[in-house]
Amino acid sequence: MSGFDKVVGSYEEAMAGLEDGMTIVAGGFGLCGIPENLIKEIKRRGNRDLTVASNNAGTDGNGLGILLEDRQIKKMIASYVGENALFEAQMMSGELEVELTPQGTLAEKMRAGGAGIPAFYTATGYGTPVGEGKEVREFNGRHYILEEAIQGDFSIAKAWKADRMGNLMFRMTARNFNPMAITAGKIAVVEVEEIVEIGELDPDEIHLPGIYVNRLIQGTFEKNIEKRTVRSA
Amino acid sequence: MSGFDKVVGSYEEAMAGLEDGMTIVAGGFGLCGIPENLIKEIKRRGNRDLTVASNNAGTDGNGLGILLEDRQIKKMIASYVGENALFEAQMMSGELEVELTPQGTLAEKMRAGGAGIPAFYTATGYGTPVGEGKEVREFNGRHYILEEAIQGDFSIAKAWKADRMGNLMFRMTARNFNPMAITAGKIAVVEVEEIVEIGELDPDEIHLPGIYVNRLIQGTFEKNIEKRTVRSA
Amino acid sequence: MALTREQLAQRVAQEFQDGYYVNLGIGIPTLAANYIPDGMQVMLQSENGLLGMGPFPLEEEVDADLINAGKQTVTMVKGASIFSSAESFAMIRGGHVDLTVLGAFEVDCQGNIASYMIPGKLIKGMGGAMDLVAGADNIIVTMTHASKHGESKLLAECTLPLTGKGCIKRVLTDLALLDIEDGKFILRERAPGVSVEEIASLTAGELVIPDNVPEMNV
Amino acid sequence: MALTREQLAQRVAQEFQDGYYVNLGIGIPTLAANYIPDGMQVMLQSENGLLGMGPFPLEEEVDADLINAGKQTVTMVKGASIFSSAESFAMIRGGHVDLTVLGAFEVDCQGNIASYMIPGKLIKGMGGAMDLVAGADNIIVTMTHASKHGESKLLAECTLPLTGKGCIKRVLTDLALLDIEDGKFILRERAPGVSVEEIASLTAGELVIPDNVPEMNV
Repeated sequence: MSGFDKVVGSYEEAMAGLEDGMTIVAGGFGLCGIPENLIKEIKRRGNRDLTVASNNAGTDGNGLGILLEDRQIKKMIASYVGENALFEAQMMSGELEVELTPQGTLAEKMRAGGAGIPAFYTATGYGTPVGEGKEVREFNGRHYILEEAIQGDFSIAKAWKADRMGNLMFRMTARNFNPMAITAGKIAVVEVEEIVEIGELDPDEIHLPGIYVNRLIQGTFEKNIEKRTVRSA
Repeated sequence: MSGFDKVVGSYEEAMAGLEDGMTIVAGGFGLCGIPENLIKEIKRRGNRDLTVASNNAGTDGNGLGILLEDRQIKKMIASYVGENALFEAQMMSGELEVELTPQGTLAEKMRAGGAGIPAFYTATGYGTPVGEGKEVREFNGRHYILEEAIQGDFSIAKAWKADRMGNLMFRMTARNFNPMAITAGKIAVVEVEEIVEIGELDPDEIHLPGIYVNRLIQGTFEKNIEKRTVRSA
Repeated sequence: MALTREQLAQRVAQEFQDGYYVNLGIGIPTLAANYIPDGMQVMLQSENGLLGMGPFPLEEEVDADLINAGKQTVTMVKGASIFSSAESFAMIRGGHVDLTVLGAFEVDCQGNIASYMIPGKLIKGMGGAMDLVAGADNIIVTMTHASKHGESKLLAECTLPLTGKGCIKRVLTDLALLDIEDGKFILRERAPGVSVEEIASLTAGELVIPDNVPEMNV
Repeated sequence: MALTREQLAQRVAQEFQDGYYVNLGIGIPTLAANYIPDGMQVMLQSENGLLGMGPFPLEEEVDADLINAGKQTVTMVKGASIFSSAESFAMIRGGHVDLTVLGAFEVDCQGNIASYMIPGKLIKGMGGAMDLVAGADNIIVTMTHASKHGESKLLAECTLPLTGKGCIKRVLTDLALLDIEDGKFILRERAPGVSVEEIASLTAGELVIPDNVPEMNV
């Protein structure tokens, strides 16, 4: 089964081959379900001029935010970047290029990148700055814009459980962008909370088949919460 | 919870409103996971001039094949129709219009129909009869053709388990086209083997959320097998 | 009197129907969940991949893996389902959500909405708002009618970058409920104690005032 | 001697590598699963929504809900996963399957393939074949080299409606293994006992014959 054993021995090995200037597609929503240790490893490696497609850019000191500290990211493709002062400063100063992309379009661009769909039409963004310079076409009397797929040299993502073949299950809203991000990278690296034996996952309950996963590692997670909001009993 | 209770009392009620000339998007692959009782109800209703999008057209006497007996189908959109002599005869004679569509393109067209994507590009079918008359465009040096979404007045599909809200789970390869077919119909009718109480299905294990389902009915199924193939012990 | 946040939320909740799947934006829209009428059930969609969002968790229920689109910790109700972001926006873009409620900086009488960016000042991003306004047939925008300086936010033409074009048909402000039809605002309801004249004076876009403009029931 | 079906399947299996995800078409390609070398594992993809297809079931294991793309009852191996048809073809179209093996009526030295339709005679449909040939980088076409009447099926230009254009790089026939490069067939291996001359006489498209054309190891 060696050929299907996706488990790597270390985070160094997990991100081996990442080079300056590469494009990374990342899973996670806010700080929920982010591949936090893979991001730390990218910081440790010190790769620069990265393009990162991710819904958010983390927060100051958390998630992708830590890659901004050393100016490792040249360009972000994201839908929402409002939680991060350093991000805003770098964007305003022009150090950081930002391609604001509607959340659903971003998710669909990642899915398309993994699914051999080079481009698709969507009404989202028509008539707005997002649509500028993009082809507009009418279908059934409505206007749509053409959006192209996103692919990455690497994907980084976080899942809950995996078997050694890389079959994945996610947990609650930590699923978010992770499945699509994984499919869109040439080398898909996934960190998980638990690796189980092959055959332990019910084939009907696997959220993403291992065919998309190249490297798998078990980690421990801080799981920081951006907005802890509770009610009283 | 009445507003979310999708369960209807009879197959008559399940297909109420289906009219001559309407378009139906159907789940199933071969005879696996087909909405067999909903198809029987359509035969009983006797609607004519139907357009049906389904991967296959059943077999003689089974599945959608029974709608051919009374010439209820005007047009089939399918990828493979080789199991059905009556189908072939009606197609050859010109009584039945057939739009042969590659299997993956058909699945994606149904998904697009449900997902607000009016059209997408795919390499599938470029340079073949499927590509004739369709726009060709190059992305990154490769040729793709433009394919448009499929939507139906009705979807008919089969799932394994549901709760009364229409949250669905499928079983093994009976999943196939069913999830996408359901999303592509204005009125989505699903028959299942078992209806459980709300809250019994784990939110992480639901294959298709009930938001896509309009009518739900519990049925009993023949589950005919096209090619029973066994090995000896 | 201008509506309070709570009254705005109450009025939004009057648009709910039993069996509605609803996406509520951050802020006042989210508050509307507190005013779902007795005996009615709506399922709340959170675009990060949850249908069937429940109340905030008790302290001991908090789970970092269960948040809403505003990144707040939440719970799930019975019948909830979880899905990916691609599936979530398939649902939204495909028009399967019955009602969407979200905030805005400006709307205009062409149905345009600006809600995500103030050039040079605020660039947080559109998040899911562009998909929501493009995907939904039934949208209510909640906003203040005018700025603190008395400048109308209901314009003849939006001045800020658009979130969506020609997609808004109903606006609820702290002063009024208005529909948008044929390039005009139609005044449907007044906040209690607010005069038609005051609303007219604070509405920059063309306004149609029907003979009878009832007070809201809040 | 022309290869038997079993020998064709054996030769196909030599293309497998440990850890390959493979889609095998109906017929001879499917037989190749019987010749996976010891100590090697491949996962079989069935385009109706199964990755990790196992052998045919025992009589008592037969389940109508578990079939392959040829509609035969099958089983699952450990590590199998189930998914929808849209996901299955996302996988195929996106190039995630390592090797695809399928049959054909004709191929030509431009890499075109015709496999789904004989006008006026046979119109069964393309099923997943068009997606498979468009999506895979690594495809082997298995077919007989010529018709029963001795007409070549390896042509300068396909005569039947195409399944895919310019996508085939390797063809295994009952007589030979050939690559397609720069508009030519390159003869790589001969079936045991089959002469280069026989292969050349039955290949209508331009054929390049290297100095050394070894016999297949089957």
